[in-house]
Amino acid sequence: MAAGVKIEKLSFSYTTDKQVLKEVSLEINPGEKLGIIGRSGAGKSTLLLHLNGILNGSGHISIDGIKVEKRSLYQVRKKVGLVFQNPDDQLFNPTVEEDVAFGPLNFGLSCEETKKRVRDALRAMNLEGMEKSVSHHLSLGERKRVALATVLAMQPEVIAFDEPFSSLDPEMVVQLIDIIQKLDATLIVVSQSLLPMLACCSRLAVIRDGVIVADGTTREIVTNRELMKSSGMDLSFYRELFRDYF
Amino acid sequence: MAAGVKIEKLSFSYTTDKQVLKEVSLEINPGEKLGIIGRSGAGKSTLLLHLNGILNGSGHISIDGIKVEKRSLYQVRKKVGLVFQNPDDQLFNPTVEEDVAFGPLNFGLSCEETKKRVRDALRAMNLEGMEKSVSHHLSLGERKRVALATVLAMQPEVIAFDEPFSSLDPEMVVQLIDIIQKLDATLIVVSQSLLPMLACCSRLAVIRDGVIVADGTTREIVTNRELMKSSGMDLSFYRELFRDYF
Amino acid sequence: MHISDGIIDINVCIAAGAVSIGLVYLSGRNTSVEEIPRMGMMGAALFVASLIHFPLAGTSMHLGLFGIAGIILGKRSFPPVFAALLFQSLIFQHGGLVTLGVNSINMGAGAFAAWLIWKSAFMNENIRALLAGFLGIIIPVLLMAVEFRLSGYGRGIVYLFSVYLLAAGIESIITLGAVRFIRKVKPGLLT
Amino acid sequence: MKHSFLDKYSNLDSPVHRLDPRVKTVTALILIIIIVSETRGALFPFLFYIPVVAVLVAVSRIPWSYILKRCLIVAPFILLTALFYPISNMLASDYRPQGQYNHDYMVGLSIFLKAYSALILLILLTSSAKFHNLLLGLRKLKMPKLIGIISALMYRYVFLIHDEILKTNMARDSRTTGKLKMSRLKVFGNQSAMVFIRSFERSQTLYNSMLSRGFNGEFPSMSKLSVKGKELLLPGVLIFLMLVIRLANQNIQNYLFN
Ligand SMILES: Nc1ncnc2c1ncn2[C@@H]1O[C@H](COP(=O)(O)OP(=O)(O)OP(=O)(O)O)[C@@H](O)[C@H]1O
Ligand SMILES: Nc1ncnc2c1ncn2[C@@H]1O[C@H](COP(=O)(O)OP(=O)(O)OP(=O)(O)O)[C@@H](O)[C@H]1O
Ligand SMILES: [Mg+2]
Ligand SMILES: [Mg+2]
Repeated sequence: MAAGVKIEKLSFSYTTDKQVLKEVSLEINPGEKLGIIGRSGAGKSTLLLHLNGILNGSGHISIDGIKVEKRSLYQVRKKVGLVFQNPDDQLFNPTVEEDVAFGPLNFGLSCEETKKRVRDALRAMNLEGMEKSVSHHLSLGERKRVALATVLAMQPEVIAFDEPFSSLDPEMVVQLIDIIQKLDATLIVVSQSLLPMLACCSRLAVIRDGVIVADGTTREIVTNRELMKSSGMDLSFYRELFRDYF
Repeated sequence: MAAGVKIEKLSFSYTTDKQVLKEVSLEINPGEKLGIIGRSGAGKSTLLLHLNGILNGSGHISIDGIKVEKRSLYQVRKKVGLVFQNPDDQLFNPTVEEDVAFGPLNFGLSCEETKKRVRDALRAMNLEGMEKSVSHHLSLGERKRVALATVLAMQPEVIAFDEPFSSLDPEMVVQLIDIIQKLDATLIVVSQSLLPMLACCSRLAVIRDGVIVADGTTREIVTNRELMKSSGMDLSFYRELFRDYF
Repeated sequence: MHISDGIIDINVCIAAGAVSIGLVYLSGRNTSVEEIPRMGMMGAALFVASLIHFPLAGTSMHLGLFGIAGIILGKRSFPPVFAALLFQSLIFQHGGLVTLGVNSINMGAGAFAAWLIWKSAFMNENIRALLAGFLGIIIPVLLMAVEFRLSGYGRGIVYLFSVYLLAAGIESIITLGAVRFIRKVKPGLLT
Repeated sequence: MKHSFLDKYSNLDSPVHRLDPRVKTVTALILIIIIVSETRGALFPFLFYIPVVAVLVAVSRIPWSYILKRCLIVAPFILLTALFYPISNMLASDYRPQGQYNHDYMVGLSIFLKAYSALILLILLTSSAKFHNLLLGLRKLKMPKLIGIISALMYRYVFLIHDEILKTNMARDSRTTGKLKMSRLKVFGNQSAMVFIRSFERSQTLYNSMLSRGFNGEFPSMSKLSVKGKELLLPGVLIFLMLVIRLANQNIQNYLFN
């Protein structure tokens, strides 16, 4: 199952002196896999935090036709899973297992079903055997994977990944790309790791200083050198390296 | 100035049931730029935390001939700068400026000199204008850059970077590579972003489950497909992507 | 400042227990979802502060932070104070189970008084912060004196409490520092 | 605060440990009330109470050394307040007959005994169950819902603060390259204030993360508590015994001394 997402004229500022999002509008079809790229500080995380009502800017957001507002939050959150950029913002239970089980249990799944989901999610993230580990005694990459597992276990209709590939080793990145490709959900991925994004997303949006400056198919965007360069995404340096080594 | 680093038979475990580092030995010449790669959870961060005595395993470490032990800590920390993997582990002052100034001031540098260092470090990290910002109200990429600035401002003889490229946009990565290449210090870089590592490091060591399994020039290691694959660093997937898009 | 079980009269304890449950409901009415983490965090902060001991006037004292609790949480400070004392009682036996009500009324009153001073906008903020910190300790101590008298202790008990004047002084300076810091870094926290 | 300290002996197996946390809490509370409400100055009843408490400790298999060590933390305060009963009366300038002073010492002693017995019972309660099970039990006992949520969050936040303290210590130390050249007060003051504020902010983000995973005030748990009838036997007998002692010793005492 997948749900559509519609963002209309979303504006937001943390402090009075700087507007972080400026009338952002985006429409994402059910099942679509959208990547959002942009410089550090452009407002990507801020945008994602609006999707399940953690931040409240002006403008409208709707998920599957349901407007994101105070009284629809529980419903919206059941549909939208959000993986935070920093896993330490996401993990709060004493053990890995409890953390992953938290979402499914809250949404009323049975113990049996929850256990199965936990097992599956941990297996998908190569975390078998860590069920009883204390979440904040893990390496950053391990915590990132637990954070991903907590959301995967909820099987939401819309998943927003904030920087999912950072701190993962290349092998795990490939594995995650595979999982993402197979997910039957609407996907919004924010990442500075462009290569994995190319493999996951069919569409890319570019955000600059809180404004969406481009939006198109992945190929369109990536091959637009001018655009990529002016948004801090120039890959020519990597190309040289790659040529050199492979 | 640069100093040599010598690690001999370093072993460490957080808990009694699992040894994280197993008799790790490494010798790094003054001015050398060494990269350490390995799967998530292999023990990379744990190793770096030993370099300036935050963790104390069994075995010997010496920096520039000075043994790292309780009574030499001040001296050692003057020589070794450590950029933590998670910027939240690094920043503890209210504002960006104060955080960057903390190290130099403690060195006993004059106010003038400190101000200059802070200005330079912030400029190098594209953080001009953020001097008075509250560190933990920044985006993760911005915090990462502040963390880098705090260490660059100290101009240490040995710098240990833990995952310096994560959350940085490609433009900033290139800029950081440039800074790193120009640094007159011994360098130890840990990162899952292999491409920038290729540009920074002349030598790579591979760590697997707490054991150094390979150590050689960057080209030797990276072109050893077998080794890369078995350490979770297979890049063939990226190669395909690259071929496809560029 | 934590009264253990068995020290004061059981009737006082039971009455205070009932009143404190009432106060929890009263002060927690219409709590919104956004207020909950703050209350939990304040409770945790109170608990942690009580673990930090420093030597003073021959005995060992610890921070109260009731003034700060009042400033940050206002009328919502009672439930966290209650919860923090429950933790202290269960984990370190700092204060008893039967005296939980008495203790939380004492310290909750400190936080409440601090809040009253804080929100009365008629003085300089720094002075209000100093006073809030001071009242946060001194009010509980006064109440404690009353309860001890009710339990048959002699009037000489007041001498013991003079020690706390010093603690209240230290506390008020810390409160001032905290308020000025919060004003700079995260003004939204101050009510 | 480490888990290991908190739950050090909670994994032993004994009749006391096996009790449901709710039953255990209520029983402890009743026993404490019985002891604490004993007449002031009465020392005789403690000839019965103390053995009962001692037997309970023995049954629980928790080492005495551990219980006494934990007693030590608050012991000075209890001792002080007990001593202060007679002293506070002496310090007051009112005239009191000599006999009154002797009685004051008896009261002081009885306060001491009461407080200590209650203290040991409390220690027994908290060290024979996992702390979070105890909280769970309290929640199930209809403790006010708000307190339930707050304490469940607190349990996590205490570790969070601990974590922040460790982190900032690490951050400070890694760049402390000699004796602090700035005012120590400023550095440590800044640091503690930052710990405080960062903990607040992280608690907020973590709470958001909880909300985004469907939290609505109840902490879900996969382990269910249930009380079987026969589990009530031991506590029932215990409470009955204590009540009998409490009521009877009055008579015995009257009989013996009058
Ligand atoms: N504080 C801790 N307590 C207990 N175990 C820990 C702690 N920190 C790390 N570990 C364990 O030690 C091992 C090595 O951790 P380390 O952080 O060094 O990994 P890493 O190589 O840096 O991984 P990553 O690439 O994910 O950052 C991991 O298995 C981790 O679970
Ligand atoms: N809590 C906050 N208070 C004030 N300003 C903030 C806060 N969080 C972020 N900002 C500011 O808002 C802007 C956008 O931040 P955001 O976290 O959305 O960036 P981002 O695009 O996710 O960047 P990154 O790639 O570094 O994660 C930044 O300039 C940042 O400084
Ligand atoms: Mg971000
Ligand atoms: Mg690491």
